[in-house]
Amino acid sequence: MAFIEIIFYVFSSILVLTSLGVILFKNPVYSAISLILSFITSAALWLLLQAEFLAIVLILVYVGAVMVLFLFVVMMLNISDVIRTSRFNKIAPFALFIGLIIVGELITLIWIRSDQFSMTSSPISVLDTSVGNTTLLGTALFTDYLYSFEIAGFILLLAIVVSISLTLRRREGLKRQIVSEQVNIDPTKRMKLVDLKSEKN
Amino acid sequence: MDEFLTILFDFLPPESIRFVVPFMKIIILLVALILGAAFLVFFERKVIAFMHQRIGPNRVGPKGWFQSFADVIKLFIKEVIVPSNADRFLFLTAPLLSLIPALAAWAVIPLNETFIIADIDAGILYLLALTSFSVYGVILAGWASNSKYAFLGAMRSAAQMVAYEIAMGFALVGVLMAGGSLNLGDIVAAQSGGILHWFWIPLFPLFFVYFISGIAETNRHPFDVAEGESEIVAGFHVEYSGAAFAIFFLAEYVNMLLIATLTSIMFLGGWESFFAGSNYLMNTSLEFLMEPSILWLAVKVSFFLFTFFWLRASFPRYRYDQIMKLGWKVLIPITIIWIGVEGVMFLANVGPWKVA
Amino acid sequence: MINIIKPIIPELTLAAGICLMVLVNSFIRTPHRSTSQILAVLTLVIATATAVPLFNHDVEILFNGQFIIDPLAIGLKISAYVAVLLVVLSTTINEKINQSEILLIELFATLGISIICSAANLLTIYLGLETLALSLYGLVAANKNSIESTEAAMKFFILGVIASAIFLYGISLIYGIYGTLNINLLNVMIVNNTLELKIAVGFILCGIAFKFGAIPFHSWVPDTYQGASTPVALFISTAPKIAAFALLYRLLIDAFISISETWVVMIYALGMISLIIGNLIAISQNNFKRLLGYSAIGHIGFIFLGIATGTKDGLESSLFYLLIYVLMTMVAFMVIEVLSSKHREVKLLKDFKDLNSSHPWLSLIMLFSMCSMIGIPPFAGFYAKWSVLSSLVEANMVYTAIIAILMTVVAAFYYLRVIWFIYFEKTNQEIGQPESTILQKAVVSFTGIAILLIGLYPKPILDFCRQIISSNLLLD
Amino acid sequence: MLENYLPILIFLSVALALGLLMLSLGFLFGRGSKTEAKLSPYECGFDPFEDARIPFDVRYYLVAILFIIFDLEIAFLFPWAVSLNKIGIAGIMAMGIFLLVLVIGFIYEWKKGALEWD
Repeated sequence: MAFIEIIFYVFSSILVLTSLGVILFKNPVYSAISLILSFITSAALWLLLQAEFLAIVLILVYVGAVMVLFLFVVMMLNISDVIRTSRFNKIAPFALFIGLIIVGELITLIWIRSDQFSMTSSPISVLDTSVGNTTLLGTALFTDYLYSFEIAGFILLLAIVVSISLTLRRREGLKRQIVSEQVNIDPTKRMKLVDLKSEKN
Repeated sequence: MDEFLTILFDFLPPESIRFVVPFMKIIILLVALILGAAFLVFFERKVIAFMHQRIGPNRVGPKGWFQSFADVIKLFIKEVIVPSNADRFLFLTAPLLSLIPALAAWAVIPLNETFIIADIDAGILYLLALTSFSVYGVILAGWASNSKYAFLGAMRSAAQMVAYEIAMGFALVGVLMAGGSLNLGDIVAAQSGGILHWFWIPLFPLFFVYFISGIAETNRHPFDVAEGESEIVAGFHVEYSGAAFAIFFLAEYVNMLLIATLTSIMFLGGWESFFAGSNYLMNTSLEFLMEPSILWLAVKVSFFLFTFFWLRASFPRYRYDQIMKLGWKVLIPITIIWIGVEGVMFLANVGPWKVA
Repeated sequence: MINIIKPIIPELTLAAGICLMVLVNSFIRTPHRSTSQILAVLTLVIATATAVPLFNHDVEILFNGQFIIDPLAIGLKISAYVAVLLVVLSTTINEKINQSEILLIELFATLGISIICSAANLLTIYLGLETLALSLYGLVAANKNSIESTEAAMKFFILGVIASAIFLYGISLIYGIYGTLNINLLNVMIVNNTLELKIAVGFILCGIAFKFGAIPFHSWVPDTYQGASTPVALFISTAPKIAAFALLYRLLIDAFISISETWVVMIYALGMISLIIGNLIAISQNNFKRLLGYSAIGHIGFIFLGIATGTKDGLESSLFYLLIYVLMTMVAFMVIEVLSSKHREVKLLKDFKDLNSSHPWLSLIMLFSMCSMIGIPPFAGFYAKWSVLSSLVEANMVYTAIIAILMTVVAAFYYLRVIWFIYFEKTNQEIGQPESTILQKAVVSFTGIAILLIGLYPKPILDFCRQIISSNLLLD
Repeated sequence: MLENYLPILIFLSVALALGLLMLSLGFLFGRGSKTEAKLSPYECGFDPFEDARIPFDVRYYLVAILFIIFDLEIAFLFPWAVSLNKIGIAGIMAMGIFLLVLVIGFIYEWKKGALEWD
């Protein structure tokens, strides 16, 4: 299927370019947008691997939620300051070194040892395509991976507790609307009829 | 539809058919959407005028019917101003980012049993992902404009959309539990039958929550603090003019159409007839009323669109803290409770779901 | 049903305690420390009490190969619970930071430690690791008003996520090669030592080394020890180290034992560097908490050397060393915690000047801790060092043992400096009257004396370690 | 399965093309003079004093973080809802516990005032 290959190469080149954009753009907002784009293209690549549910959840969670937070943070920065104090060049050689190591490893893995990968059965053939991808995942997640799933619940609870305890500051002297008080007002307490004696000449 | 298009483009090489047929369907849908959006603007003004006891637009064309086209032409011959401090590239990208998800969401929406552009398994998930993506148009428009009003509007809108998206997502989970599938066609199929078989009865709270959060997601009245004229001029699109503004405008109306259609499909049985399975109409001359048809969908969608205008004409704008309160403290608890109720109903085997 | 529930009762207790504490924290406007503390203590006591009878439970793998119960898991869990219990008991109230939330997050961390201890699947290990790491980030940053603490949290967080990313990358390589995350299956499947396996193990080892704080993954240790508030530093320096040992054991022994020749070299290198550099840098420190941070690195070096022998004996002595180290460092931090008041924190070495004349009992306990860290008999630290050194010698690593002894001499220098400040430096500056409760003093005294008692009679703890390690059938 | 996603790809490209077309039409037909006042940001007739990109309340971040958490929860609920028939009572109970834990978190948010907006 040549068409799929074309699509794959198009998306992977976009992915590589946008990932480069994340680190090369001086303006952090552009970096964040590159990151969003790279998430979208990786979602497309996952789709090519038949991981339908995960691909869309990648967009839903990372693009739809995580990157919104990133943009919130990045937009608050004073852009001109950030660009001036960019320390990219100091870290670059080290990062390049690590990156090269990882690339080298991947190449060795894929190139030299590619014959070994045939021993793991290809996941696509195993899938029962009559049931949706999501249903299959759900069936596995809530039975076989029950323990991990509940741990995930506690990690989310922990995230709630930690984020609130770290960011929430109660400001003093604020007036809040308390609906129940507004609704339960007793009119006789709010209004008082006063008899005023008319002035006499 | 597919067969017709396949025959129509028979002269093309067979490999290209799978590109051309969806392409033509997309074009047909887009034309319908744009025309729909145009008339929607007109109807909105007419409906609100009616409720205000005014006449509304009545100059362009017969009874003002071509008003929107005049507006469109006006918008396109106006200058697109890019403010000098703005980030030019993002300023022009932002409208695209709000238009593309609004349009692309229609790819998975079936309009009747056969017309659907992309019949994917994870339809609802795709919709939710695109809805969450649409927040970027607003945020980036606000940021790129480099104007305080725009920025404030964008931030307000982002926080608001974020809050209502959760309620929306939970409501969708309820629909999924009832429908047992992520595919919108399957969900309609699960509701087959008359008005009493549709999900709006067992899922009434979710129906309510979904429509309200739909209104909030589209930044429509009474949740339109992102562009509250009296507070922050026009919010995130204060700096936009001409065609760039027109794109935001189109996206907003297409989104309204989308929410109305989705609500009809998920809670009101989509293209199913109100009278399907009715004993009274059986074997009478009105039997055709029992047939599912795209017209039924149109009737339902029109009702919800009318509700959009109705709400706009009836309610004052919410205050911002009230919006957040409604989203987080009313809608989300309702949906969570109802998911629990559905779980219990499922265990007790009452309700629309088929236990395998 | 009950058979599935029974092995996870300690975790369930922790989870229930956490839920209860979250609710209590949300409904009580200004939570009293005591409510949270009582709840936390109760949870930990029940968890320990339910864990102890499981010690002789049959080795079993539950939840579709994600949860293992064996003496190692239970033994480490019990040690961690007891350590956390002591930490919680010695934590003081301080209005500056929200103490009740700290206790809550510490319970979360304990849950994470529990998960790691009985993980039978790389996925569960990762989840436990993240539970622990996330709570630690929160704990370090808990002192919102202190720039030092925020900076430490920032560094810790960024290094931590990089480490867990590297760790995850290693796991994904393993999954890519073998198609499973199940540790027992991996143990069976790994037969020949291939290049990609070495790389994956290297990555995973980076994650482990980060958790321990071994050089070159150490830079968060001194910063967090210094930046975090004392109760938090006390927590971080103790229980998570036990989790790190569980992590190391589950991965390197349970999964990768058949390629031990690969990771033994790496562990040896890490241990050697940590031992030498950690102790050398510690000499020049003037901040006591920072000094403890570097000394921790040195101790980790010792522990790693014990593991690097690759023998069962070495593992036992490493575990023994670890437990003793946890105890010693706990005492040191507890003394600072007890001495500090709301207004001033004792952290610099010169704050200890002439401590003896004002607080002779606390000084004595600090003396116990320091002597034990040096390895002076009859304190527990001596036996810990001695057992590691003897297993080194038995494994024909005599030169390593000599270097380790040399480094102990170096370490003695800075520990003795602390003692010098306490007993022989004179100062006019009064150390304020501490606001500690009787309970806290009792806990400090108890742990301090425990160092001495274990030193005099180390057999129970040694047997405990031996029983834990030898229960594992995979070891030769 | 992939076949079904091809129309979406086409749709995305068409939507992008439509947007670009509209923008370029606007630039093509919309002519006007550009003056300094016209190009300045909208601000009540004054020149803006400072950059519009100002720091704002930490509350927005908190909302964004809570949103991520709930979004993840929804991501877990989706596969659960469609596999209800297959996972049986145990699966439903599993989600019950998961939801209970998160409802406790939600109560915590509520009572701590993280959902207040002032």
